[in-house]
Parts: sequence; C-alpha cells; structure tokens
Amino acid sequence: MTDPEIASPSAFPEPSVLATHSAATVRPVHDEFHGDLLEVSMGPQHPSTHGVFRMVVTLDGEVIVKLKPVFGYLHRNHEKLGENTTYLGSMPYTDRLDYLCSMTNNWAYALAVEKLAGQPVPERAEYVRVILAEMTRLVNHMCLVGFLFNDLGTSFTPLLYAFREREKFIDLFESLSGSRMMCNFQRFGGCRANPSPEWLGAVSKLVDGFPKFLDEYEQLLTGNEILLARTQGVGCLSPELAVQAGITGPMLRASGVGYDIRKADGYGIYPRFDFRVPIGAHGDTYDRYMMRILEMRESVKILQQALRDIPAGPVMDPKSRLRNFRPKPGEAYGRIEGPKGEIGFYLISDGSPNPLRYRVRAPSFVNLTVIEDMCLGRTVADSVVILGSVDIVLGEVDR
Amino acid sequence: MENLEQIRDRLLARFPGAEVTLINNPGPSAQHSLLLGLAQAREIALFLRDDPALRLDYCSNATGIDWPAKEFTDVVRTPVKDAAGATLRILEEKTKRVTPGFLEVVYHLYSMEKKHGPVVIRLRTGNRTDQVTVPSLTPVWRSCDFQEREIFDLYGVNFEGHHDLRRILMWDGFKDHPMRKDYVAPDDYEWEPTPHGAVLEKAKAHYPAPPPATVP
Amino acid sequence: MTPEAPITDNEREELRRQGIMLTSLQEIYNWGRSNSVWPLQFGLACCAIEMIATATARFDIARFGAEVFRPSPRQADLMIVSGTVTKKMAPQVIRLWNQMPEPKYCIAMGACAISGGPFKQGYNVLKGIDRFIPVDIYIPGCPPRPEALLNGLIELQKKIRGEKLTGPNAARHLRPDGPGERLVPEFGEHDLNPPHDPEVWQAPSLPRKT
Amino acid sequence: MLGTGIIKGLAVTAKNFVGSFYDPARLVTVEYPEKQIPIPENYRNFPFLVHEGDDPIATLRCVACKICENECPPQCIYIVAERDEKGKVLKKPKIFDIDIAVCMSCQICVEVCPFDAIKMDQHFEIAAGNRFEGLLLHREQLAKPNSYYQKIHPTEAAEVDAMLTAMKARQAAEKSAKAKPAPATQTPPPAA
Amino acid sequence: MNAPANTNSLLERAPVMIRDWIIGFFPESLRWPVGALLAIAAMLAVFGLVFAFLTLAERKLLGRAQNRPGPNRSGLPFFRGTKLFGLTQPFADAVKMLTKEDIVPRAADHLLHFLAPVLVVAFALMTFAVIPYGRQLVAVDIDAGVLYFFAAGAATELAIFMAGWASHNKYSLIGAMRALAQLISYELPLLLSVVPVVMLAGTLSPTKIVEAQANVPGGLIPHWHVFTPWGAVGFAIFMVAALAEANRSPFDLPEGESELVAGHLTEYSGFKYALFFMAEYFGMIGLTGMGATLFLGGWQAPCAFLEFIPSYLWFGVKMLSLILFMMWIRATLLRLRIDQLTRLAWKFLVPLALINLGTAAFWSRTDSWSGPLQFVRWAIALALIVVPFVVIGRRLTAGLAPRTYRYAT
Repeated sequence: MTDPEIASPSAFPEPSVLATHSAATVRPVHDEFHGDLLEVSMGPQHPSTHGVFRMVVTLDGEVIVKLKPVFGYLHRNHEKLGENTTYLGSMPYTDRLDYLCSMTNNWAYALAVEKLAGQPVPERAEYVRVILAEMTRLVNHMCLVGFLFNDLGTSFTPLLYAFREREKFIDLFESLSGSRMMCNFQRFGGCRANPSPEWLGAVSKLVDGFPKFLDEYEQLLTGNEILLARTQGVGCLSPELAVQAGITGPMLRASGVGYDIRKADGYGIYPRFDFRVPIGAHGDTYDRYMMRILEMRESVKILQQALRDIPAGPVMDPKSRLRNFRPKPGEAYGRIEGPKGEIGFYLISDGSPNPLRYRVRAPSFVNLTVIEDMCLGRTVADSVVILGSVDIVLGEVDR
Repeated sequence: MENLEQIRDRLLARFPGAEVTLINNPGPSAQHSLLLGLAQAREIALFLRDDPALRLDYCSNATGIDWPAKEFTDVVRTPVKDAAGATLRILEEKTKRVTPGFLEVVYHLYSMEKKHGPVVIRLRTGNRTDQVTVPSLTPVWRSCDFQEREIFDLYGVNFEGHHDLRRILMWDGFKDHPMRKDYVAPDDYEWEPTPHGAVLEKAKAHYPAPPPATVP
Repeated sequence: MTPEAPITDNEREELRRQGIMLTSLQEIYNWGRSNSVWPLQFGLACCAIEMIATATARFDIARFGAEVFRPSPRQADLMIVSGTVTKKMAPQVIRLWNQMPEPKYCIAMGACAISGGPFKQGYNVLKGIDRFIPVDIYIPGCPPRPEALLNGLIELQKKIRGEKLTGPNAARHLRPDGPGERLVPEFGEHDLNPPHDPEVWQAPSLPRKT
Repeated sequence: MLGTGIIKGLAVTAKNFVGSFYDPARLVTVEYPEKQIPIPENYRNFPFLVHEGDDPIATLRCVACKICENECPPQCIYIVAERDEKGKVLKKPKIFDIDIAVCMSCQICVEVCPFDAIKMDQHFEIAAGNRFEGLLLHREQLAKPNSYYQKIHPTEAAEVDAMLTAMKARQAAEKSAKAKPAPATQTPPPAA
Repeated sequence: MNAPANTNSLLERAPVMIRDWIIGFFPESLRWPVGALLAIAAMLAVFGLVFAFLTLAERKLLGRAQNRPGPNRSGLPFFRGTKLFGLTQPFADAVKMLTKEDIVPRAADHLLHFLAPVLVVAFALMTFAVIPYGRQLVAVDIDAGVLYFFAAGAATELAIFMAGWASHNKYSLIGAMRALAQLISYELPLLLSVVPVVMLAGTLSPTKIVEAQANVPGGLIPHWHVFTPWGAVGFAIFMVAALAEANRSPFDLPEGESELVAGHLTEYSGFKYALFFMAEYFGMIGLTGMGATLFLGGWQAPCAFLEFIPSYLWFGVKMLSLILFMMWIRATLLRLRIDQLTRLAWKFLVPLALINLGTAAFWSRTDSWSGPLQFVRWAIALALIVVPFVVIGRRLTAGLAPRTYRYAT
C-alpha cells in the first residue's frame, strides 16, 4: 500500500488551537465598493440541494462569505423507530436511508447485526452481497455524476443517460428482490433469495457492456472544457482537514488519502478480489468527479471476478431465524464502504427483540461537515456544484 | 494494535489520576470500550489521536445513549433450617434498588494512517437532568461537530467547548429531547385505521367507546 | 387506452344545457390545462427518485407535456409531494403551495405523503400532507413505480378534463369556498401549531363503528 | 486545443439524437398506458390474501394468527379473529384490513406467515381520489384466488403448492396412522 | 444585379403581392400606415407560430437527444384520444398560460413588474424590423440597420434587469445583476465580430450586406462571408456571443436554474412568464436571423441554380438550422460561471475579434491576388487566425487539463 499523504501534526497542539473551524476565513470588506452582504437561504426547496437540504448563504456580491447548513427537513426519526421495532423490522427502514443504495445499507445493517449476534454467513451469500453492493456502487456513482452535471447546468442529458443505464440495473434488482429501489434483500445470516443462474448471466452481460457506456459517458463529459473550468480548483479539500473531519468514501480519496474500508477492514470477502483504490491529488470537485468514474471501472472488475468465482450453495445460514431474533446483550459497530463513504450501524442489545440503541452513522451527514470550508470564497454557482460533488442523500443526512 | 488493557495502562501512566475504566462487551462482537472520566477526557482524546503508536486520527461515529434509571429487585434467599439442618422454608427478602440513569456518549475511533480500529471510548453524564455536561471532543476530531450537535438535540447532552451548539435536526423552538427513552411524542393521534400496540392504546383513549373492533 | 369517443351522450346533453359557447370554452380550457401540467421541481425523499425516473427516457413524462419541472412555484401547476413531509418541512411545503398560482393541483405520491407511511409513528413526521393541503390524487406505494405516477397523472388529467366552469360542481379554484392559500402552521414547543388545518381536514368518523 | 472536448460532447448527443430514430437502445421509452414494461415475477407491491375455493371469504388460508400484524414494521395490518356464538376464537379473520396508504411493501408479512396465506400483489395502478375509501383494503378486497397467485408468481406459487400438498398428505397420513394402528412406514415428503 | 428570371417567380413575389393587394383597398393617404401595420401583423403571426413550434421542437429535440420522444400526445380539444404527434402541445401550453393566475408579490414594484415582460417582447420584436427575410421582404430598410438591431437587442437585457429588480426577490436580483454583467461583456465581441462584415461590405444596411453576398454566376461555392477565413471566425464569435446575448445555454446564467431557481423569472407566473419565454425565442430568432444575414448570405440561395426556391425559404432554412444548433448546444453543454463568462468575453473573444479585424483588413487589401497567390492569401489569413486562437486559448485554459490518477494499491 502506498503511503497516504497524511501530514502528522508535529507538535502537541493546545486544544484551542485545534479547532479547525472556518469561522470567517474570508472577511467581507466594507467600503464604498462593497455594499451590504446579502443573505440567501438556498433550500429546502431548491433545484440543486438534492432534496430538502438548506444552506443559509451570506453573499458579498456573488462570493460566499458564510455558509451555514441547516438540516432536519427530512428527519423522520429513523433511529427512534429502529429502537421501537424488531431487528428484522428495521431492515426495510434501512432501504430508505440512502434511497439510491438500499443494497449497501442492507448489508451494513446485516453486518452489524451479524457481529452483534455472532451469526455466520454462507459463502455464496457473501458473493451475492459483493455483487449487489458493487452494482449499487455503479448505480450510485452514475446517478451522482448525472446529478452533479445537473447542478453544473446541463439540461438533464447526462442524468438521463445515467438513468437509462440505471434502469437496467434496477430491473435486475427488481427481478431478484421484488422492488426497484427498496430491495429489503439482506437477512441476518445471508440473503433472502438465491439468485438463479439466468440472473447472474444477465448481470454478467450487463457488467460486460458497462465499460462501453462509461466510455461514451466520459466522452460526453470528462474532456469538456467548461467542466474543467467549472470544477478544477473548485472546492479544494486538504487531506489533513478531510481526515480530521471524518470524511469518507470517494470524497476522502479525492483528497489523496487512500483509505477504503473494503481494504482496511477487509469485511465480507473483499480481500479475495483484485482491485485498486484510486486516489486524487488535488481534492477538488474534478477529482471527486473522477474518483467516481474510476471507482466504477474498478467495480466492474470486482463484479467480473465475483461473477466468475461465485460458488453454488445456500444463501442463508440454516441456523439463522427470522422471527424471535434476540441477540445476546452486548453491542456492535459494523461498517462497510458504501458508495458515499463509511456507512455504519451501532447496535446495543439488551436481550430483547428490539435493539436498545440503534444508531446509523451516515456518510453524507459527516461528509457535510466541511461544506462551509469548501465553499468559502467561492461563488453561489460553485457552492451548488461542491454540494453536488459531496454526494448527499437527505434520507441519510437527516435520517 | 495494542489491546484495550494496554491502552488503558498507558493512559493511566501518562495521565496519573485520570479515570479510565475498561467496559467489557459480553456480546460476540467483543468490541470493548474505555470509559473516560470527564475531567481529562479531552486530553486523553488528544493523546489517543496523536500518539504515534495509535494515531486514532479518525472519529467515525459519535452517538448518545440514554440509560434510564433502572429498578432492580434483589432477592436474597435465606433458607430457614431446623436443628437437623433440613430446610424448612426459604425466606425471601426483596430489596428494591434503583440504579440512577445517565446519558452516555460513545465515540468509535479508527486510524486512517495505521488502518486499525475501532477503539471505543465512552463519556457518561452524572444523571439525566441537571448534570448533563460532558467535554466536547469536536476540537479534537471535527467529525464530531454535527454528530455532537445531534446528540445535543436528541438527547440533551450539553457539550462544553463545542463551537456551535445548536439544535440540528429539530427546529430551534423545540423543547424536548426525543431520543430519550421517556420521551412522549405529541399526541397527534387522529385516525388510525389499523391500530394495535401503543397506537391502540391511544385509539382507546381518544375514542373511549369500545375499541374499534366490530363489523362495519 | 382505447381512443375515446369524440363526444359522449352525456356531454352532448351537457352541451345542450350549458350552451355551446360555454362548453366549447370549457373544453378548450380543460384540454389546454390537462395537456400542460407543469410540476414543481421539488423532491422530498425516496419517492423523488422515482419521480425523476418518471421523467427519464424509459417512462418519459414529457409525452404528457409534463416534463417541464419548474423550480419556481410561480410557474408550476402541479405539486407532487414526493416523500415524507416532516413537521419541520411542513410549513415550507404549505408556503410553496400558497405561492403557486391557480389553478393548481396536488398529487400525494407514496405512502409517506399520504399518511406518514412507514414513518408515521415518528415524532417529526406529518401524518399525511392532506392535513394541510387539499390533495387531488393519492398514489400509494413505497415508492410507487414510475408507471404508477404516470397513472396518477393520467387520472389527474381525467379529473381536469371533467372540471366545470360554472355551477355547483365547478372546479375548486373557481369556487369561492376553495381558497388557494392555506394556513401555514407554526413551530410549537412540542409539535406544529396547529397540528392540522381544520378547514382542510377533519378526522373521519371511524369506519368500524360499534 | 480549446473546444475539442465540447465537440466530442456534441458528437455524443448527436449520436443519441440520430440513434433515437432507428436504434431501440437509444429510444428506450415504453409508451406506458398502451404498452407496459414486463413486470418481473418477483415484483411486489401490496399484500393480498390467498383463498382456495370459490367463496373468497370462507376459504381464506388466513387463520388470524396475527403474526403478520405484529411483525409488520409500519403496523398497517389490523386483524380481528372471528368468534363463534360462545365467544370461542375461530381460526378465521373477521376483520382483516391493510392500509395500503401506510404499507411499505417490505414483504415481511409474507416471509413470517407460516400458512402462506398472505402474498404480494403486483397491481400498482391504484391512484385514488380519496384516501379514506380507496386506500384502506378490507378482507373482501384483499381476498384473491390461488389461481391469481399462480398467475403472478408462478415459480413461487408452484413451490408453495407443492409444500402445501405435501403437508396435507403428511397430515392425512398421520391421521390415518393414528386411526389405524397399522405400522405405516411412510417416508416424510421431501419438501418441508 | 442581373437576377435570373426565375427569381421573380410567383412564389417569390407572393408576399409582396398580397400586401399590395390589401393596401390597394385603402385610400392613398392610409397606404403607408396600413402597410406597416400589415408587416407587423404578418411578423407577429409568422413569428408567433414559429415561436410556438420552436418550443415544441426544442422539447422534442432535447427529448430525442436524451433517448425519449418528447411531447407526443396532446391531441385536440373535442377529439379525445387523438394524439397528432403532440403538434398541438404549444397551444395547450398557451391556453394554460393565458388562464393561469397572475401573481405579483406584495413587495414587488408593480409597475416595473408589469412593464418588464412587455418591454422585453417589444424590444425583441423591434429587432425584427430590419432583418431582410427575402428578396423584397424587409419591414424597414434603414441604412444603419445593423446598428439599430444591436441597440434594440441590447435593450432586452435592460428589461431583464428591470424584471429582476422589480421582483424583489434575492434570486431575481442576482439573476438581474448577472444579466447586466453578461450584457456588458458580450455586446462588445458581438459588435466586433460584425465590424469586418461592415468593413468589407462597406455598408451598415442589412439588405446591402446580403446583396454583397450574392452568388457569382457559375460559382459552386457560395459567395458567403462565412466561407472566408475572417468570416468563419467572425461567425463563430458571433454565434458564441449570440448564445450569451440570447441567454441560452451555456450562458443561461441570469436564469441559472440550478443555482438561482429561475433567476429573474422566479417571481413571474402565467402570461407574464410566457412573454419572457416568447422573448427568449424571439431573441434567438432575431440573432440567428441577423447571423444568417451577415455571414450566411441572408436570403441568398447557396448556388445560382437553386434560386428557383423562394428567397424567404432559404432564409428560414438558414435561421432554423442555426436555432437547432443552439438547441443542440443546450442538450450537451453545461453552464459557465459568471467570472468565467466575462473572462471568456474579455480575454478570448474580444482579442480574437480584434485580430480578426486585422485579418479582414488583410483580406480586403489582397483582393486582387489570384492564381497561386490565392493560396498564399489563404495561408496567411488562416495563420493570422489559428495562431492567436491556439495561443489565447492556451492562456485561457492554463492549468486546466484532464488528469491522470494514481492508485493506493
């Protein structure tokens, strides 16, 4: 593994010095050329806030001098509901966290519960999980790129191409799990249904054709001079700040930190696959965009390996039980590398059918920590692009 | 990575007088945790972050837990024996004991540099009403920023030293801390066609006539 | 859909009663509006993704002339409440509704928008947008398939085509008792204040009477 | 040179524009109300109750055990069991309501049902103008014949039917074994 | 000009004949105003229809480029179940827009809020007056027509600013400010790109400029300005600036849908919004019409033997293909940022246009070069354009390039 570029703090700094908050790094000038500051509330209904996110932006001309994110417009009490329902009953709710990637949410939750209960998973189920997770990653990244370009001002074209491809994946999800978006597929100790060879064949065909789509997509987008001008050098995030602020996922790697939970934890059967983790050098919006594109190419590799190696067998541990599932008292934190970053579930069991504490560590919630740092000194037009490149889904930001 | 006992011992050596307790996790996950005293929590957190062997530079998850006061009934059974030593009957003495409730904040720490973890640290408040202040670890790990605000919002834990402690998910004028176990949701029951459980209780309260359970 | 007969007997009867001018006007008015339903570009939660999917190539809501998702409520005709309306969001949704010019319509898409859905037991979840806004079409599903949304749109078009200009069955926006602006609730200390708009919504009598 | 990226992008959109006139992969629209995307067998929308015979209500498989009511995460099922004159609980639902305005189509009721009585429907064109009447389904609306189930989920239904017949055969065998003391060494049916 | 006989065909003369026939009913003193009114009415009717179908064309073209058919089932009133390929879609939109409630925000400046959409359409319409649509089809043939055109065109941006200011909405205000910045930046390259044409044609009158591009008898390559080095560059600059002037993607910053909700249009509803919409398309029609006039030979047929097709049809074809090109751009490109937009204007388009002026001067001085010297003339002219383009383009995109990435493992 190459050494990630993490600058280690040389001295032992005072806690007060450590507060790396960006309070007024850009100071508004008040003289005859600069009038009053303009406070604009972007959202909760705004075409580019990806749902009901809200940013209270203070502008000097078009330059942002202050940005305060406001959350909670989609706070639908996920954790409270999780504590009031059974372990199994929370599974369909996890679909609705990051509603673009229900399969990875399912897996993260199943992983946490399996850790909590010491539940083994059959090998075929592990493969199925990897296949579904990587498909989800493809879908998510594709859509993210589409949404990002929408924020950049295209008239939906990249988004519609992405959704055209997404439909093919969604069809496969649907034919396996029964639902287009809310798959509710993983169970504690395996998966709900055993994919048929035809299904795997269809995935294989789709995956093999995917690089062709990706090439066309890149031809449309990557070299575009306007894209380069709009994204390069915009919204830079330094590796130190990224680590400090707990950024994960492609956003962290765009900043040059080679941390991927698939490699670091090696959960599931990821150590068996040969794939690379792309890392950026600038940490700007363009790097964040390219991380997604490159990760899609790596995901295709993982998928091809997984589809080649998948063994036959059951997908459900015979000892696992659906009803009356009561793990022993204890706690567990399970996390996986979701498409948006580290998605983790923290569960405390007191031996009853409901968890005592059910906590979701949502990647996009934490990734938003640095939104102000990245936007300060940039224009409004940049702020929506930066927000788009963070890749948030409000379902998991507000939970 | 060293195990938690070693970390604890090192912490105790480095910070004499600090309270560091190891809390065992009985479950199969075996993710044990360190309970830190509030007085030196931030220094210890800094040490954990910057110690070259640990380098826990990444705080993944910060969350609150509500432990309401628990009532235990201890039963002491003393057999009453006759002279021969045979048990005549067993005297049961029941004593009620209330463990005071508290709020807890849990941090899951990982190292991005060394790629190890998790190390779980916990902070506990004195009770659930007036002693709910813990030191904020946001100055140490900025990733705690929003998560601590969320804990403040939903659990009512006060973080000392947090730069921007406001409600994050609920609106500003909201008074309650809804994730606490004893939180009662506003009674907006109006019409539930399929009531059962707690909702049925509400339905009964709202429609005092016999519960909706007969043929249309 | 089979091609409908140009003019049914009922409509001919109507024609005779109302006079040909008014009916023609009404037909043109309704035809124009039903074929040009511009939705508000406004996604709340999961259902918003399916709403976007409805606009994409596979389903193409544009075929109905409804792909012009306007980000500003001033230019929108239809509000698709696509997802969970939380109590924190509810005042904004109603404000958006109030900002839309008449004639306007509301589709409650998905379980959450209709009733709070799976999240209805949450403390911050509004149990259905119809507590504050008159909803024209309810589309159940979690989330509804894009086709289901299209089906809802077709139902809405049918409803618009059936609207009357005058008389007791006149369209809502032409009646004095169907005001376009609705009460915007305030944030209370524990809940929204009021928790529902009594003019729009009353708890129905229980369907299962004793 | 400045502009090459833009020209490449223009080429892609032009390709798609031209392709939309002859290449079905570049004009993927399914004209919905006239044509339909084939719905996969596994697709699930809302639950329905399977009945066996001609009388929908009398031959429901449901025994009103309330497992699904308890397991349903959003609590959208409401069951009251039938009672006979003496007040004894019968194995039949008197009320079986599903509020599809709340249902999240998670299929947990289907998975936990030990009697294969509740299954997922595929009908999704249920836009209603009224939340209170159209979207609360009673047992009369929920009851659908087994043949319908076999039509929409053929593979799954075949498995279920095989299992049910096997179970019936076993029960009958047990009964006959009890009735006649003859040493019946019947092999248990393979599917269980 | 010795026009071939077929240019005076019935079709060619039809519009003028109809006009003459109608004003023949009026007394002499009224003929001039009636003629003007007729011209206005004809223009309103024709361009109104063109606008209607352009909106449909844009929606269909965008749809096709995005793998979907676009509006295709509006049908007709009274005949339910008809579809007519969605051709009636614009009229359905019009009916809806006309009957939609008109909301004026309480805090808005009511007068300006009302005036802005009216003015924006009025200014856009004014530009139509000087464009020669056909051999004899020009409403007002004034000598300084080109100047008049750009003056009227620039005024639309002022109306947009009015709209943004009057709406009393922060998004509108930002949109309005952007519109002004855009106006100031792009008016200059737009005018500079036209100067060579004026220089070489020696006139400011659009009709005369078109006549200057008349076909050389027997020539195969059209004698249009776009087929000269300076003309090609001028045309390219003109189109870029026209996109900005018409607020079209990638320069649709005042509207800036993803950032500013709807920019200056945020507070407009119903018919006022439709007027803005109309003005945008009118602006597009006007600018592409002027572009065709200045660079693509106006109503001239490409070759002499194609002149049997009426001139106004040629003009229409040229204009429409330019508009379709603008729509194609919209289907592909993303939006620039305001500082990049101004930088592109000042640091790229303006210098290039100035250099182009020099090229044009060189071209006009070397008019007599023929034979092998013709090639030298072309080479020098091309070098005068390509070298600065590459150099300035490099400077403009300094530091911007696709990157290569490394991998952690």
